[in-house]
Amino acid sequence: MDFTAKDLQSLLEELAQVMAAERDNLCALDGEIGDADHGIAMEQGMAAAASAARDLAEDLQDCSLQDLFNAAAKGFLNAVGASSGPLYATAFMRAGKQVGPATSIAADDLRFVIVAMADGITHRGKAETGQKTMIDAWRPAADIAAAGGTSTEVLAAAEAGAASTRDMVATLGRAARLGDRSLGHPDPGAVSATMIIKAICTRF
Amino acid sequence: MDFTAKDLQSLLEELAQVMAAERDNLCALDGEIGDADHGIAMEQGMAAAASAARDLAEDLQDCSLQDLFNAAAKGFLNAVGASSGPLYATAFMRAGKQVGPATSIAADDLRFVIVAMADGITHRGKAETGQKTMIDAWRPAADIAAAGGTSTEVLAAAEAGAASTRDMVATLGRAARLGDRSLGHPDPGAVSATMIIKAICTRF
Amino acid sequence: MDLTQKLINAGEDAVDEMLTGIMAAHGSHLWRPENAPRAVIARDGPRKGKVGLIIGGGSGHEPTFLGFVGKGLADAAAIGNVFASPPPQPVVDAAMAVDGGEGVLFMYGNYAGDVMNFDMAAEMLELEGIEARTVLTTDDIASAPREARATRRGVAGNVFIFKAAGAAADKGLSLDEVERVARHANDRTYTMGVALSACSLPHTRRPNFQLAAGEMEIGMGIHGEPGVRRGPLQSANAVADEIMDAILAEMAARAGDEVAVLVNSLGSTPLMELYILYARVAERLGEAGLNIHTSLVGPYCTSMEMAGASITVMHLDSELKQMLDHPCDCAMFQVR
Amino acid sequence: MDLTQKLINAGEDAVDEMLTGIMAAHGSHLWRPENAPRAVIARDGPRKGKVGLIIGGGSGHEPTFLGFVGKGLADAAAIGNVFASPPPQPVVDAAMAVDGGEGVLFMYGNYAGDVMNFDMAAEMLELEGIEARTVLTTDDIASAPREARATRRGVAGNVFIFKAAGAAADKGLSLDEVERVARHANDRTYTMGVALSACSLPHTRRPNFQLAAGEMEIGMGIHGEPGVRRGPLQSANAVADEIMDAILAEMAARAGDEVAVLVNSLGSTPLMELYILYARVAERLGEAGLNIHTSLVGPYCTSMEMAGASITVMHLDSELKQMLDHPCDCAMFQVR
Ligand SMILES: Nc1ncnc2c1ncn2[C@@H]1O[C@H](COP(=O)(O)OP(=O)(O)O)[C@@H](O)[C@H]1O
Ligand SMILES: Nc1ncnc2c1ncn2[C@@H]1O[C@H](COP(=O)(O)OP(=O)(O)O)[C@@H](O)[C@H]1O
Ligand SMILES: [Mg+2]
Ligand SMILES: [Mg+2]
Ligand SMILES: [Mg+2]
Ligand SMILES: [Mg+2]
Repeated sequence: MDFTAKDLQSLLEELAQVMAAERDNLCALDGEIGDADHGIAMEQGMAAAASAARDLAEDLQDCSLQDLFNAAAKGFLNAVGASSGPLYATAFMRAGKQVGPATSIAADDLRFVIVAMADGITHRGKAETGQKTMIDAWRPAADIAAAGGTSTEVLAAAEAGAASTRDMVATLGRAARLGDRSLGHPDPGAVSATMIIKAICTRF
Repeated sequence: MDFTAKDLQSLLEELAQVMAAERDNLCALDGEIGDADHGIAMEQGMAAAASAARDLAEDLQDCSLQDLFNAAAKGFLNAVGASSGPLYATAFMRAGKQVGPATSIAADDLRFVIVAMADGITHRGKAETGQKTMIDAWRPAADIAAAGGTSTEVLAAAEAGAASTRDMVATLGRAARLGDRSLGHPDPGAVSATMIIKAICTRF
Repeated sequence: MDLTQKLINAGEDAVDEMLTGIMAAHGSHLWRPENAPRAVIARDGPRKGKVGLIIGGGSGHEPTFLGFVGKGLADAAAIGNVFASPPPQPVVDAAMAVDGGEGVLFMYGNYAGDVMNFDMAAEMLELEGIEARTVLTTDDIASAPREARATRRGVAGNVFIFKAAGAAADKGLSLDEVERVARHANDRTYTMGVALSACSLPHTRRPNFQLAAGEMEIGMGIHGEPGVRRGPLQSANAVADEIMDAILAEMAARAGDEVAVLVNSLGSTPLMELYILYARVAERLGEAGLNIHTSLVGPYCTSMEMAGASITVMHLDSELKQMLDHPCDCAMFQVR
Repeated sequence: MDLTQKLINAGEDAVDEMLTGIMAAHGSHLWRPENAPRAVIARDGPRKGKVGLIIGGGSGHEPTFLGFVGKGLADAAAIGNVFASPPPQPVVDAAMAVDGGEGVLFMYGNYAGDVMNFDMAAEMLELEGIEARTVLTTDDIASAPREARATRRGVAGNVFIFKAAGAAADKGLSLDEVERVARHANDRTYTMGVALSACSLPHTRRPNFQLAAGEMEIGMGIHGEPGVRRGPLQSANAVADEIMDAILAEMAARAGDEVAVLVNSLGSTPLMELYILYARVAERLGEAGLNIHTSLVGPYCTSMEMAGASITVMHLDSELKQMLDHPCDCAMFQVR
């Protein structure tokens, strides 16, 4: 099965919907240890990403997956800023680089999209696992994906990683100033990351 | 029975206590139709009046009732300002004029103190009955007092007057801008007035 | 019921401790006569041959009143307890301190308590041979119908009205003329506000009225006195429109006329919301063909921590424009 | 749960509508390049041969940041969504608009998001041949121990730190020198705050944290990030003492040294409470033998309608004093 430019568009539309639906939950999670806006950033970012991709596809016949990922990156970044903006913009750009100027890839290659996105986030944010950030979902998912795990295993790794942030003391990002007070609350970025990984995993 | 300078001091001390105890209730009443501070004004005013009288009595052997009333007037006014300040300062000054430089009066002459206080309040505030002010308690009480009613009758008139303010539309003071919305709430100044009248009435 | 969240010490000390802080922070602008701690006087401004302008009223409206004391604006402010007129004595103290031999003008919002206390002060000053006149501010158009303008409350429009009178006095005009300018300024100033939450007195720390979530009080007074009606909380644009409709109708200005605008926070409404309101106000004034000469946006006349905002428009003419543009240098307000 | 009481239109339009209002009210101080609505530029100030100072960050802290744009202070501000760093583009737009050929300095509070976005902007500007350096503000002493000063948050001390850097740039100093002054100013600025209530984002209109009545959060961030601990609400003097103890201990000043002081409202804490705090702060500084050269009291760096206050002390030396005294003329802040 192939993953086409159309499929990427529909993936982005789905992410926009998911984030809109989860906005208030993500904000509430961010309120516990951060500044209560993560849901808004993800909603606006994914909406802008989807709409940038839609606009591009309308303008440009046969646009490549890379073109779409780059448009999504720019759309997300410019709509949002915040921490999520640079992190997901870089993730999308790396995903674009990964898939290159093709108009479709084998669906199974989506595992490398996950790896590329995780690498982009690490590049931009310099986070390591255990610091209570979205990388605690992305990195284990990427590791399993790179090692050839099934999409079910990839998603399970992301979910376990996100869940494990509950017991971490944050050392990066806004929550890092909390010390022990960040214990007991999952990282909102890790939670939204699992939603993105889940949407990708249903496609391979 | 006589009403002496000592009795006036104890009357003022009692009023200070009553107003302190009723402060929050009077503030709540004022909150409904005014600015929620009437209890504070009455508490501070009566405390200052009592303390000014106390100070004077300590300084001046054999001070007259008029001296004490004047000291109370000044103390109340300077501590409070607001609407209550000028009204009760004028009331106390008129009471002082009424009793004159005597060190005691016949207790029954307290009825004329009530009349003088009511007149002072009318002089300063130009209120007529029916406008939903403290004068709706003071005027009927003064009328009965002037006509020779018993202290029980005087107090009953004050209480009936204060109660009647509930059904009045305010036309003077802060509440005057409310129109019909002042209906259903008693006037805080009329309520505190009955407390003063009651304290005087127990003394004749 | 829970006490409201305030950073104070004892409630009864709040006003005096605030004044201690203000004098410590603004000693270069303000001083207090010995034995008159509630009379706050401008260091620069009062002088021989100049009419003295004395403003005042209850505390809790900061920067109104004492923030507007300074060269080019008020010579002094008399400070009352929270939401309570000052007694006559600090008014007298202030007048004695600033009298320049040409008489003094009292200006304050039209409230029964203030009128009684300032009038007593004027009587006391007469005995001292100082002529004191009074101009009440009555800019709150929600507080009485147009026919009863003289009974209206004075609210945030104070800042423009005081400013005009202060400039007139600073320019050396006579008491007659300063009074005329003050009345003229008041006649052409229109304010209306909405409240979104209560405030609380430091003594009681109880909300001074109850307002349910999702409701607002239209025409709320600056002491938490109930307004003209309660209704569901509207959008910023709808609120601005309702207020501007009322103001524009009364003001009856002609296209090309100039105005001064104040979008004022009652306390806890932040700049973000004020500027959102301002955007709509400017749009409405533009549609009416009116030109904005002066804009103020911020907390100018507050009710401590009350949420809400008011909009003031002063209908300028060349004289008022000149008065607003006249420089002033106050503790909390400057025009250059 | 009830929505919070805000005077806004649609939550997602709040920032842009606020900017519309600000541009309408302050058009004589500020402009925006066409197609760069989130880059706010000083009309007077940017010029050839001068280092450009660009500040910025999330919205919701007004008058921080854009209120400090103007001659003698910042040349431009890049405006983010509420509590969200601006993306790189408006930072780039601002830098292109103010570049005077001597490079630009970015200054903003130390938050992960801001660092990533401004760093991306710096990379983009490199391609345009514009050198961009960065000085992060880290004045919030409650946000990390002294040894980890570089990881601390930037909060209300911004106003003094930006002011010093803006003066250095306005005096025509080189990029090296402006950067040095900025770092020096940051090194000597200490802030700590308490929160007494939550604020809420315009989008969600839900309190962004829960704080029970009678409690306060010590060391609260200006985005509602939890502070160092929660405790019972104390008196103003006790709060001022706790903060001043911490600041004085870190500052290690000598008797006779001079300081600048800011008592800042996080939003809904009114002037009355700020001046009560100020009275105690001045007392404590006096006891330590320190002289107050500059005082600011008011809402300078807010979290929308959050209740609470912060105290900032800048430990002056002759250079910093000169920089704070240098005139500036911004939309919402002036020094003459
Ligand atoms: N350096 C980083 N690397 C990876 N993820 C990060 C980093 N810093 C922050 N994050 C993630 O960003 C999330 C917060 O995003 P968001 O609320 O949108 O931004 P902000 O913190 O600017 O308000 C955190 O929950 C965390 O997962
Ligand atoms: N002109 C007046 N004559 C008589 N009583 C008045 C007048 N104006 C106001 N009052 C009384 O004053 C009371 C309010 O007093 P207070 O709350 O202390 O003053 P303020 O209105 O200045 O806050 C009212 O309830 C009313 O009874
Ligand atoms: Mg966040
Ligand atoms: Mg009252
Ligand atoms: Mg009052
Ligand atoms: Mg944020």
